[in-house]
Amino acid sequence: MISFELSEQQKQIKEMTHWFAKNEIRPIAMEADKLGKVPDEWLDNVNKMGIHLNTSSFGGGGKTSSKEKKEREGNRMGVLATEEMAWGDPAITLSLPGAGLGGPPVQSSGTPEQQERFLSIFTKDKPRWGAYALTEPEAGSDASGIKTTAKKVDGGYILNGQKIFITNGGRASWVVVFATVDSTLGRAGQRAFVVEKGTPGYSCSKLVKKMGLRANETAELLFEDCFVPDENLLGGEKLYEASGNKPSGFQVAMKTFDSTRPIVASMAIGIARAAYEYTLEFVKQEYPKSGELFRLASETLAEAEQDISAARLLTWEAAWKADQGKPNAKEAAMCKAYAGQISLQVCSKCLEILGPIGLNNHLVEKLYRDVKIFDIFEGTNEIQHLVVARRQYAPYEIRV
Amino acid sequence: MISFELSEQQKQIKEMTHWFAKNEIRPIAMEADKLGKVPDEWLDNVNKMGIHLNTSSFGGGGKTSSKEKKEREGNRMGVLATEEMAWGDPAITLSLPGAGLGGPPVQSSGTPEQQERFLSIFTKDKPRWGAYALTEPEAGSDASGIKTTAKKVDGGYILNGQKIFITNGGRASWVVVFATVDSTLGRAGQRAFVVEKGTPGYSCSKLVKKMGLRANETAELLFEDCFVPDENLLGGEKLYEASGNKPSGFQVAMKTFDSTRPIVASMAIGIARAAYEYTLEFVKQEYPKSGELFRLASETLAEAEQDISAARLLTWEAAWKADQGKPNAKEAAMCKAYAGQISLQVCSKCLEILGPIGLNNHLVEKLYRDVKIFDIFEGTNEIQHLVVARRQYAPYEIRV
Amino acid sequence: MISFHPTEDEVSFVEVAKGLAKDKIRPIARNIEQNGQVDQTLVKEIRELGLLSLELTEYWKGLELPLISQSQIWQALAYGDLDVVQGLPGTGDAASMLRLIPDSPVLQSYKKDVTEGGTLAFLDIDEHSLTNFSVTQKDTEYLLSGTTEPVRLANFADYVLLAATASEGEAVLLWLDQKHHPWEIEEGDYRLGLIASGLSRLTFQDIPVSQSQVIAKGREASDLIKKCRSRIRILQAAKEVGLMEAALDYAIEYTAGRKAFGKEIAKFQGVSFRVAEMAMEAKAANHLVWEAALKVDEQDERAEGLSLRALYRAHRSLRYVTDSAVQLLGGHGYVQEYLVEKWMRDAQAQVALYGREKQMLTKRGEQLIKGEKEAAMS
Amino acid sequence: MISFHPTEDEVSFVEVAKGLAKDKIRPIARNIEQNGQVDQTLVKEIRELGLLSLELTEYWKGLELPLISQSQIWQALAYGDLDVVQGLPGTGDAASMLRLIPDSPVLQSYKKDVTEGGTLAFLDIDEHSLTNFSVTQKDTEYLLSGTTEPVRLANFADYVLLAATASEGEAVLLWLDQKHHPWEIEEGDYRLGLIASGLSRLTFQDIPVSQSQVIAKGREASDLIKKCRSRIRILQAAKEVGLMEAALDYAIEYTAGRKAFGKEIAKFQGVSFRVAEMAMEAKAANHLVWEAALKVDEQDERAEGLSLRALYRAHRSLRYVTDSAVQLLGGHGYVQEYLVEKWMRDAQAQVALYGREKQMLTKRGEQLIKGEKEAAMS
Repeated sequence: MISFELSEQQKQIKEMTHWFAKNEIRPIAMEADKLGKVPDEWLDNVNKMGIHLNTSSFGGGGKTSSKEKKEREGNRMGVLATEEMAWGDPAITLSLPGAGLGGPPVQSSGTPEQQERFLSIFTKDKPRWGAYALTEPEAGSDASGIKTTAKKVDGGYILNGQKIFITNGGRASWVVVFATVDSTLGRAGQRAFVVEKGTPGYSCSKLVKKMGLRANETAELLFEDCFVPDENLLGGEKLYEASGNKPSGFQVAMKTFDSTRPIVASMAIGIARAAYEYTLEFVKQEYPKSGELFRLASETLAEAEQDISAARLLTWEAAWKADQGKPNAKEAAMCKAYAGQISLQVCSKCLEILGPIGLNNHLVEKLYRDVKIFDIFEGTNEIQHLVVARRQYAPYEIRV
Repeated sequence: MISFELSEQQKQIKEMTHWFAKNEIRPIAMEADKLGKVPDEWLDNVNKMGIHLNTSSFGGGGKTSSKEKKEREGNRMGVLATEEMAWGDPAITLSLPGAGLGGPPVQSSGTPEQQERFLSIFTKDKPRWGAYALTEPEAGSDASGIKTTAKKVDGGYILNGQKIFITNGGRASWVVVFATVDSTLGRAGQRAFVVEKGTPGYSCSKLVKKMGLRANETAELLFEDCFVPDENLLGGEKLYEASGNKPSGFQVAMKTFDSTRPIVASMAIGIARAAYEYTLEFVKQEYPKSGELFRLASETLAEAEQDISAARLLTWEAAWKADQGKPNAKEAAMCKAYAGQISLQVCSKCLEILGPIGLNNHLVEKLYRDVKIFDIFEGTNEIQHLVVARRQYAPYEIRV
Repeated sequence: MISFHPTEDEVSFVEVAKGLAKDKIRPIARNIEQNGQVDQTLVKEIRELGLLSLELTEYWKGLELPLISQSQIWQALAYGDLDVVQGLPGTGDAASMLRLIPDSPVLQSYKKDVTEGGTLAFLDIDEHSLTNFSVTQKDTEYLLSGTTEPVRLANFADYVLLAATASEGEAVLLWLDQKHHPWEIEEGDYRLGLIASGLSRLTFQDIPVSQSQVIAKGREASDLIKKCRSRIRILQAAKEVGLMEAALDYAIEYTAGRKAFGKEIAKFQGVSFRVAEMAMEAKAANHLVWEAALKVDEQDERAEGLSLRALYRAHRSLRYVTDSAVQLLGGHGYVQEYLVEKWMRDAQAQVALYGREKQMLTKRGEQLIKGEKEAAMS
Repeated sequence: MISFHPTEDEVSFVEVAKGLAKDKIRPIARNIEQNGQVDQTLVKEIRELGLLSLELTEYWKGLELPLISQSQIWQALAYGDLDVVQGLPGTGDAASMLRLIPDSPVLQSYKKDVTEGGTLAFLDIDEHSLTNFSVTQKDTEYLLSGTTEPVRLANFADYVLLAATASEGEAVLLWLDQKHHPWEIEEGDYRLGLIASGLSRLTFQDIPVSQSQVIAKGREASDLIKKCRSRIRILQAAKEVGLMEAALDYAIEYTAGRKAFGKEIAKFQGVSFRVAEMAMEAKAANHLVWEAALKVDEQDERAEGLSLRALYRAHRSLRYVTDSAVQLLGGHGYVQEYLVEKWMRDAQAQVALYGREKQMLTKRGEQLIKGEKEAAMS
């Protein structure tokens, strides 16, 4: 039955994350943006509470044990929780300890041993991070054009190359790095490695300043003759030998996108909703109750509200499909493109409503600066459109 | 000095054409749409008055004799006059006797003998038309992909091929036809011919029914082993030999676009303005003078008004550049793209204002049906964007 | 639990409806437009499948389906052709009112006629109608005079369900019977779209309506009208989504199959981008419609607001998607050999008929700022 | 005669301004943002070239250029960086009022100070200000109290030119001197954009202003304010066009020079299309601004309406073009190594400061429906 009602478990996670976002995250949002970092003490406390940025951790602890009986709903839980957290503050959400975007590839493609080794480090003693390094200076988020090389040597690989725009890249305990063993092989030559902090030849060359998300660390990573042992090849050699080179590093990256894009979309939605709710309150308190300004605000807020709802429903569909084990590349691209696009519009229109007053220490201006990147990272808006179009043309066997 | 004031001559032509549009064209607009043709008697009368669709005829009769003294303003006169005529009705305007879109290529590339032969036939004894045949079933308005062939034979060429979407193509006394003498030569192989009505092998295979512009004839033309004598090769052999094949038929077609696109743009503007003015009057008479509906109409009409003005100024710039003898391909593409786009929006928004009442015998619904083609013919909106982008990237020697 | 799975019943219904749409409706859509009326064979087939009584209650021999199911079915039917769907005779938009008042004594004597194929027009004279139509209370009667705005099915109607605000400001809901309340059908000139949907303006020349024809008045009537409007908005929006899907698929098939400049049109700059945008618009509108339908089915108090935003979005998306389809076909999009030019016209007629976008948006915004209830009062 | 040819004077001015923009302004724009103030060397150079007194009359030692010339010059300057241009001290937006009232006796004693570099803030408390700032008439004095909205140059201002509606509904135009009418500068927290433009809210705690400081009141004041607003709208819109051109060129250069997936970014689906769209937006805005400037110069009665639509369009286009520039640079657009992220922020701050788009549009629409004069009365 088609339904947009939350299940009990979904309601719970939503309420819990909302409570946390409202009481723990939001109060430090403006300050963290100003500082350009999330206070260490806060991170420590949060880590002790067991709050991580990790789609699986949103599951509420209980791993689904009896597959037959219970419908899988991890992806839906993930997007619900993420929207709430980002509503609190997206930069702080992205800074939460945990495997972050590095989690999904390890979880989906790692060997059991790797999963254990890399995912078990996120314990309460101190905050730790995982990271995900795909983008390179020349290639953008072009997963097929990776220039970082991995040369096979005895017992492992030697990595050389540079990665940019890596969320939590400086502080991460390990990072999933995409590299090519032979660039003439194209996608089939790609591999994913987990590189651990402290590995000789691996360094963080720079932390970049950004338009927004200033409280969240964005790093450039350098790999100079960096030896990575065989056991850190994600999924092991077998993954890449199996079924005619099909699940290459490229496939790992793409698969990751299908589950991270709805998550990124829900962050954008959370941001837009935060701006919308803030502005609605402002209008209720500061605006006249009729006349020109009132109608202006009515029209603008109604537009924002429906755009946010539409984005959310698209995201839910992508997550639902993933939970059903159905291919969701099109839906994932759609919700990402749509949410990325409208969330900026919503923030911009909210600033119009606030007027000059909105420039001075109002949350919405921060959200506006934060939100722009959501239309860019994890594949730009243009790329998402292409993904959608490709799926639309697939029945005609035309690749656009 | 930058100025958007009309010169005396410009004012005159504007007033004259407006008078004609208002008193002669507009009154039969709805009826002609219903009939699916412009009444013959009306055409006869108009022809006797010497009114033609021919950018040069808008000049008001007086050919500029002393080039040094007087600034050339034919293109500006052309767009001013066309806007007024299309404001009256675009389908009727396009049906006016004269060389139509066939005029510019004959004028710009024809030999003096050809100009005399083909342009002197538009006399007052009876209405005659010229036409322009570029588009083919497969190629769209792709001037470089022409499939119609012209095989050189003794004393002339044998044409074979099909042309579609030819304005006034069925009734035209002659038509400028683009064909290729050797498709492997690409653009260099293209030639433009003037094919006269009654030439054996040349026929009108169909008149098509359209969404709008129903009063204007749109034809499909067929060339089956159609012999065209050498003297009907536009510009003569010399034009194509000169300067290393540069001014090929392709160049003729492109050059035509630079002067016809602003004309097409001003038609779209005239249509949008007609819809806007009609709706403004309607609002003045039928709408409440305050409250929700009033504000809705205010905002919508203001948006329409500024879009129309912006489109007009872009068009004026393209025409001004042409008058100055400066390259205007970018400006011509801009005004065509912009006018084509906003004119549909304006008509659609005006229909929103009219509401259900607008469905029943109101001019605006006809304009809406008419206007859509202006975003398509003479190069689609997408093509115009490409032309603009190409000019933007030209300094970097990148061809997009 | 969040889910996008239709029920098995819905799947079956949709399959039937989509089959009809493709095999029976679309092939003759152009013909039907030329005739200005849906042909009787097709009507009969659709009626026999029960598709004309999805909204009606058992009393009216209907299936009384929830809106979420109906939305999917209408969507599937409109995939064939919107004009044809809008031209189907029967209870039309009035069905939603019949559903809300199944046992009104006024209607009892018409039951047979209505269930056996009588056609109803729903005249909803709202506060923003730009006509001189008026309902004047005179002693115990109401006097109707003036000309309405164009209304769907008015051309074919045996009965009229009239919702209006009477002279003293009180809402009233009347049942009119062509025999006893003769109206004139204005000879109209409709060329834009929905040509087969029976569009007409009706003129009433001081026609008296007695108390026996009053279905409801005052608060009761205005509550009914409000609820009815929400249902109609959703059903109309669902049809619009169906047309969007049709236009999208049509444009994809065309651009995949044709070449220009030596390559498939699909591969050109802007073309695939626009196709993606169209797909997203259709999906976004679809989901908002479904959400609104669910809320009405749940009798949620936000139902009205959600119906406003669903129809607003459907209108906007419909204009974009049908226009884009024409654009993607280029010159071919403009000629009658292909269906997209018709669909673009139908789309514009549809949005002109069913509410101004900005007005719906502003009304929704008012609810957001003032709260649903307060806004309803104001 | 319709012409797009600038005069020779304009060409010379623009050449100088564009040179400054490229060689002096842009290279240090990022620095200036960090310092929160334009550095004095640059100010001095720009002042000496006369570029800070284009709008002023001879009385104020200005060049008294027509708006069409000024528009081109500000456009050229803002091509360097909008924030820097907005942070230039001097008469700022108040210049337009000084131009309209060159010989006001109130101002005589300030002439020397103003012409030698005093900075003015223009406080235009219009009917839609969302603050508790009030101007109360008390006997022959006005009492100022409350906090204004954030205003440009307020941080650096020696004087304030205040346009407001006083308690009894009459417009009033006052000259305030920091020494005699002390205001407090609120310690603000501005992070979005135009960081160097001296944005601040000013607080007045029951400050009395005597008749000697009244430049105009009643009808005279409201006429002046209206005229002044038209001029400011155009000058601001011209600056916005300059930023658009900067962002467009920046994005073109970047996408022409970089590759992804093995080919120049410029060649990707959507990229060149967007570049064309940006170019068209910038051109459209440019022409509407020029048209409005010409109308003000001609003292045409439609000048106000045209200034509204020019600024409306400039706002809208500016948001689109600067956002697009960031988008075209991808991830690089978001980081501070490139200027586009700053420009997108500056753009949003600019449009927040200078009038809501929808409001300008609605006001213009009112003029269209009611006629310019009638709308002004209502």
